[in-house]
Amino acid sequence: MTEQTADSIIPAGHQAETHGQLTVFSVHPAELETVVLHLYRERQLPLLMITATDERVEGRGFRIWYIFGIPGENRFVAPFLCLDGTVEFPSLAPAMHEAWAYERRIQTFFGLRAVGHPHPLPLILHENWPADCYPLRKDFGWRTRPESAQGEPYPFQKVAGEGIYEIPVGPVHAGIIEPGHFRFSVAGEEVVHLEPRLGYTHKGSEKLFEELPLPDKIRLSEKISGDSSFSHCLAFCQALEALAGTSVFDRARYLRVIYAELERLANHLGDLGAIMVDAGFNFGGAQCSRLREMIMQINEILTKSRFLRGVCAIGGVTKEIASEAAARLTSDLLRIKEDFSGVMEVAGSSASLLNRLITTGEVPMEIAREHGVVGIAAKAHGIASDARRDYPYAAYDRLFFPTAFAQARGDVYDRFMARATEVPDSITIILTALSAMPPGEIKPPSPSFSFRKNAQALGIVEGWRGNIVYFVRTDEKGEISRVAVRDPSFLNWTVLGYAATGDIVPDFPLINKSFNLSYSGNDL
Amino acid sequence: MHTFFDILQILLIPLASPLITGVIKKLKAKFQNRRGASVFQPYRDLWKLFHKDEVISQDASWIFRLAPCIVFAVTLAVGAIIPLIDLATFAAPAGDLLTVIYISAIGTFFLALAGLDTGSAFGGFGSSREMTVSALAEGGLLFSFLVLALVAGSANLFSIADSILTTGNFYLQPIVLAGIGFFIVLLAENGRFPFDNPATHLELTMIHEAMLLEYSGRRLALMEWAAANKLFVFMTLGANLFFPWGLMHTFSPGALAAAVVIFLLKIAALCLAIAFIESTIAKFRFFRLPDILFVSFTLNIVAIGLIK
Amino acid sequence: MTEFFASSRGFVVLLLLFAIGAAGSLLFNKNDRQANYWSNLFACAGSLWGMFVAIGALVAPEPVAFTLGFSPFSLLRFSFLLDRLAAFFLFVISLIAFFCSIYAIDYVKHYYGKYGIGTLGFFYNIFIAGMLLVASAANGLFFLVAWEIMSVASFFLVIHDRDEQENIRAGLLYLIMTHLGTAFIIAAFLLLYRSTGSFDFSAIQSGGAAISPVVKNAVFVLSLIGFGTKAGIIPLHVWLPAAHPAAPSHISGLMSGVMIKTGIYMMIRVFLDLLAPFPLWWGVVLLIAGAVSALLGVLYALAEHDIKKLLAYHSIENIGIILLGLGSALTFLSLQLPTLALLGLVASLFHTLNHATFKSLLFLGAGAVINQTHTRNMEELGGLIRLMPQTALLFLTGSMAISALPPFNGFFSEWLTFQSLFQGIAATDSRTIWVFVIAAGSLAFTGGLALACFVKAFGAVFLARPRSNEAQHAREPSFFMLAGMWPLAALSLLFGIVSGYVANILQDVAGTLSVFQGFPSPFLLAETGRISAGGFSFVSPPVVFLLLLIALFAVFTAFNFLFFKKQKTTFGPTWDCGADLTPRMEITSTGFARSIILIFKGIMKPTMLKSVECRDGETRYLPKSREIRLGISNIYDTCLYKPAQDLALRFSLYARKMQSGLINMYILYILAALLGALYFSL
Amino acid sequence: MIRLLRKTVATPSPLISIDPSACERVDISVVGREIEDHVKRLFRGSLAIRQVDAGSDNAAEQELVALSNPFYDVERFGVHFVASPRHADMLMATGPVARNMAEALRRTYAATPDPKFVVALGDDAIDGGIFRGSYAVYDAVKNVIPVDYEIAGDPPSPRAILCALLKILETIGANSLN
Repeated sequence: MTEQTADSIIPAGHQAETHGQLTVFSVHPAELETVVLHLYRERQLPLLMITATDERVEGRGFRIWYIFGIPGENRFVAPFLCLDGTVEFPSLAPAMHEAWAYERRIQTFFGLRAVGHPHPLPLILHENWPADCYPLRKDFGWRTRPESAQGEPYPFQKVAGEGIYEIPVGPVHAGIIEPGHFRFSVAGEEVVHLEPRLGYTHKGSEKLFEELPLPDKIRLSEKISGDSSFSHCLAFCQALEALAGTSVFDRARYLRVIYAELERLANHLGDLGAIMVDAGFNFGGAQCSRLREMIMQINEILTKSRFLRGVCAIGGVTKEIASEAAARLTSDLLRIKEDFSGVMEVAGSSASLLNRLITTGEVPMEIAREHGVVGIAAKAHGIASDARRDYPYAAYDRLFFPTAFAQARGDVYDRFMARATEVPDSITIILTALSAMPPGEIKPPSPSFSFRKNAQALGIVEGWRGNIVYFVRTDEKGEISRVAVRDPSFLNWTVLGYAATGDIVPDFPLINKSFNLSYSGNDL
Repeated sequence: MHTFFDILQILLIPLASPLITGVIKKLKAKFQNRRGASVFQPYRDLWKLFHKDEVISQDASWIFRLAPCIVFAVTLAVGAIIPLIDLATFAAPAGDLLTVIYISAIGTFFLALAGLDTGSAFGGFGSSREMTVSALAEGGLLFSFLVLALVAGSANLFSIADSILTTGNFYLQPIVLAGIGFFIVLLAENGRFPFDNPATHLELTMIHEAMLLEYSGRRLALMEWAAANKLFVFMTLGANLFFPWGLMHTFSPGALAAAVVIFLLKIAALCLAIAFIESTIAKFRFFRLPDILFVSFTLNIVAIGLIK
Repeated sequence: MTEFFASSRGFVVLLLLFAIGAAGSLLFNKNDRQANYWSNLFACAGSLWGMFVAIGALVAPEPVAFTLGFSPFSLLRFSFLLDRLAAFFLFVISLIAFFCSIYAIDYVKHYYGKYGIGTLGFFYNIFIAGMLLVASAANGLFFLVAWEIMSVASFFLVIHDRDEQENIRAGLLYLIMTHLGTAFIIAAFLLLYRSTGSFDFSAIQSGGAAISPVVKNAVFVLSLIGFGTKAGIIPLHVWLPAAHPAAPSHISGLMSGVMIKTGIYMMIRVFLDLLAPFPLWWGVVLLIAGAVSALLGVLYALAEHDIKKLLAYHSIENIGIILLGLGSALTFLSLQLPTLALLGLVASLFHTLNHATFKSLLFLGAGAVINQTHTRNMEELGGLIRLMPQTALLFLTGSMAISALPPFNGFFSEWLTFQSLFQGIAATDSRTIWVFVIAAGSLAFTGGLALACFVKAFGAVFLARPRSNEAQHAREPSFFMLAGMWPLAALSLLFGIVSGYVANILQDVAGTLSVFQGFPSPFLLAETGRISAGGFSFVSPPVVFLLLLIALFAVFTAFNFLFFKKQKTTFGPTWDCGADLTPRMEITSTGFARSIILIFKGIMKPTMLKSVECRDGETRYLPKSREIRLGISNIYDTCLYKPAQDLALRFSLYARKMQSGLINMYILYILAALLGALYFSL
Repeated sequence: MIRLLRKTVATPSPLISIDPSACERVDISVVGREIEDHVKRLFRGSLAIRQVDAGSDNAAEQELVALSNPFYDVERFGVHFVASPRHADMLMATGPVARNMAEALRRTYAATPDPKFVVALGDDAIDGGIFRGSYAVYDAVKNVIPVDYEIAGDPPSPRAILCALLKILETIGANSLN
């Protein structure tokens, strides 16, 4: 693949600017829809993120970025909109449903109005926030805690009709999970409508990214979603490396793969167990939670952190896997693989379990596509989107890569199996990486970096839920002025309601668990 | 002597029932390669709950406040009129199969009302599910007893146990079929797998626990205890009516010892069966549950066909 | 003393009381207050007198028979027969009418100034008197007159609340159906007259041997349809859930509590008393009709969210249960098992009495709620237990009784019904055993479903938070309404505790029927007042009552006064997962029962209509509005009445073609009809 | 079924024994009042925990879930997690109390019957951790509801949580731990 493909995308007469993998060019509001929809519909490029930056201090007003990936070429293209002297931008949501939530988010946090948006309600910030509070504007102090406001209660969609009632669940759930609110409208047991409402774990992370010192920024990225600490940090570091022009040592690339796959293993095993527990299949639950704990303990032994925190760093990784540790890891993983296949053999032959999983929580393919689902949810539809192959990072370009999972119903069973097939694949990837890993340095000696000024970069990593995207922009001084984070959950949350509709209430926990989305990563 | 046994019987059910749930939990933990809590854990839980304060919903009426007493009293009353160790008690005048079924229905009735009383959505659908399951379980329950009554020529539980003890072998097939039918109902009525998951934390899937979500402190303790009693009562019914071997006919120390030992063995076997089911299969989808209950009913119909 | 009541003079006084009540209320039509007190006080007095007449007839050694006045026609005689069966029904009617009339004194007040209280009082008295006449008539033609008086009076009562179009429709449906039924009854009596030459019951009974089996069977089918329409047997029930709720609540209580029982009374009278012996299939048909009515009745009740319709469907269910007892009685008689037949008949009579008490109680309770909240829709009620504590307790009593929970009366009559069905399984051969198995299975599921239905009804009306503004401002009903309900609740419990004695009396009542003469009785009334069904089973109601009472008392005392007194109780909002709760988040009565409806979808045919209005043509996500309508489809209209109506229409079109206008054609028709009549009479 | 049983039997017990001496190093601090002895005795054999995520990042939750796996098997100490605060003795709050969660946290506290106590789990819950000062959080659980104990760590490992729980209840005795 060549750079020409990327260049041919840019419409004539536009000045494109390319740094590393990311090509950006400015578009006029009037032609925005044509340009973006050309990329989205004709070129069929996956939309990675829409976000905004506040560059009024530098006299450039607000900018809105529409970031697309070019799979296979490992390049990204981002038309952007400059809003000078206006807080209105044309909404693409009616034509491109994926833009729906992004635009609401921009509207909420930047106070920019998406003109023509069908449902322009605030996202994440609840009615107890003042209406004119836009935290991601530069003139909003990160320590300012706004007064408590009494806004209108959130207008959940009401299903009319006699006998329909609502079940409110959350934010404090009965299980040990993150907080979020689900509003079911039910006809007896059947869910006729489900509306999740999130934002309960909003901690101002994106604002903090702008304010904290660099080491803390990296620590913060590990805490965006605790279960994906390493992947988030890796995505952030990759973006920073692109801005700093740092290259990563070869050995570190392999180590990154190993750690990322260990994280995937732990979470997939945990999820498989949790799905089985929610279906009431206690054997599978206990066995998988045991296997997951084994991975967590391996993590602890290798890196002193069960969540692989403090492992990823700009330019490399901080934790080495010595040869004897590698040997032990190999034997442990082989044992776990064997153990796991034994568990799945039993689970796969349990008629009662399969009956619970198959056809439960189906998402229609069209809805999944139009909402841009990623990761496990997409693989359950047979949509082969995987950043490890589409935008190879670390050492993935040199490693065995399995084919995508090819079920297409998009039900709980498919999401279950998407995980179950990735578990042995991950182990294979780690084993290959361990044997192919070249000797050498793993981390650059000095921690001083200088970032390109007034530039932007993208980091993308296939976390265990789906691809994690970090968009980082620097200001005139080369300081990081904006970090936009897109966890895969942000997209996948939008289809959860459709997955549950038509199913019965007692099956919802199972459906929810089969997605196992991050609240924290969505709320930021 | 009988008075002594009568009093013993009234006390034995509530005193021993937490142990039953403790044993089942222990066995389930073993199936999951865990050590699990002590078999006496339910006693500690109850003891603690009885010493805690209560928070009661403002919307709750006296139904909610009185229901635990009623539900518990009902399990006591049923426990007093079923054959436990010996075959002669003061309770025989009330020990008719219909009486036992309908007295326990009082407990279900008030439990379901209590679930509705606070106006929480969880309590509401908990009640709805409970009533759905128990309404459909009634056919199987009644008919499994009816099979025995037809074999025994009497609907009195004590006469049934007595007569199955002596003539049961002629009718082994129908009794076993009815026994399976009864076991299904036992699982349904007591919120065990595959009907309900007593260990779940997911409020949306709950049946029995959803109705108790609003209870706290001593009323919660009473409700949990009553549930344990009910399980024990059903297990006793299953053990002593369908397999009445070992019941004491006339009092003698030897017979008493044998009766107690055999009874405990039967209960242990039932505990193991429940733990085994809960460890090896998944909970069923809600709308598959009626099918199992109709299976229970049909098994009993077949059993009646075999008798006639 | 008792002889006086149970005599022609006593009976004349009874009729006079109602006549004065009726006439007086017409007279006072201008003054609502006077009309109300006059009509209801006379109804009270008449009902009370009726109870004495009934008791007098019950204790009389011989059936009381007399004739009043003269009739212009030889075939029509105003003859009365107060045997124990009639006396029992007189007693039930009077008992319920008495309490309903007390209740009515305050209940009718909310009609002041809206509708004529005088006409209401007039038809009310006529209605009660009509029922009493139906239960005591001993001549077929006189019976039909009484039957018509009862039906027409109740029709006018149904359409009393005539502002609502729905009530008028319900009344018309009732009128059509009830006359359809009457037509069948007339046909049945004509057939009997043709065979026996008389309309007098005694003559029919004595000439019973002369009736050919074909005619007997025809009479059975005709009267089953005729009386079954009044009783509300499915599928002849369509008028019942429409008409009962339309009437004022005390009328609904009477209609559901006792009027439909007149159908049962006449079935007993005609089948058991007049036509015995009879073939086996009669009993089987009744058993199946009972099984179907019981099970479907409760299922339709579950699907209902109109409280009075729900209760009306439960009447259908309970008629089914009564028919199960009656059907087993007929079956046992055909199988030469009179002892068991007596058991079945006692069960059905006992359930008749019990259903009358708790169903009228429930209707009166529902009336109190509707009076306060002005809605019958349970989706708009809720939380009334705090505002109407007495009504709630009374309704709860009725709910427990109708759900057959011991120690209330419903349990013991269902117990007897079950026993007769069990005996059917145990004591009959392979021809009938499966009918009894079906019947017992239906009754078992009915019991469970009724429990679910009353959890729903009581929960939706009285528990949780009010779902509407009206429900928030309800108050306890006034004195006479409560005074009408409390005794009924007390009777529901009392008839339960002393059911051994009641069953014994009913055994005497049933035993006086000629078919049971000279057979040993199935009951042994021991000193504990227990009831037993042969040697098969027995239960001691006082022991059950005491057992429950002691257990509850012990637990309650121990719980509240002996242990754990130190623990504090605080009150807080319902746990809501950290969000806010609104009444919309309480389970609805439709939602509560939806699972059961879906499980029985083969019968109930549940429907779900979704309508979604999108924002615009492009976005189909997040529509502007959504609406979902849940319901069940009316299979009787689509599968039975609509085709029948079409058939009738087609036939009349055909008949019009026959109306050629040619004289010779008409002569031909007449000739054919004559020939046909000749053929049949020969 | 047979395969399932065979697999169950073949699985070795991974139970981790908790060494009392190792627990000495675990970092818990008493913030509010020390729990009275009779209350402790009550909870010693039976402790019901309601976990409230007040804005955590899901790492602490995963470690709490891990407490129930066959390695840690918290149930053997009579400790279990419950679905409703009405059933709870201990609230285990995690996260720096996001502004949107503060009210729900307060309500959960109010819904829990006495005697109860609150444990703030993890650095974020103790002082806000890295989020301290952010416009969207209240920094610490104790700023919103009274806290009795704090367990440090980011997040504390299951073993540390277990040790801390046992230490809070002072049940470290030879019989319940090996």
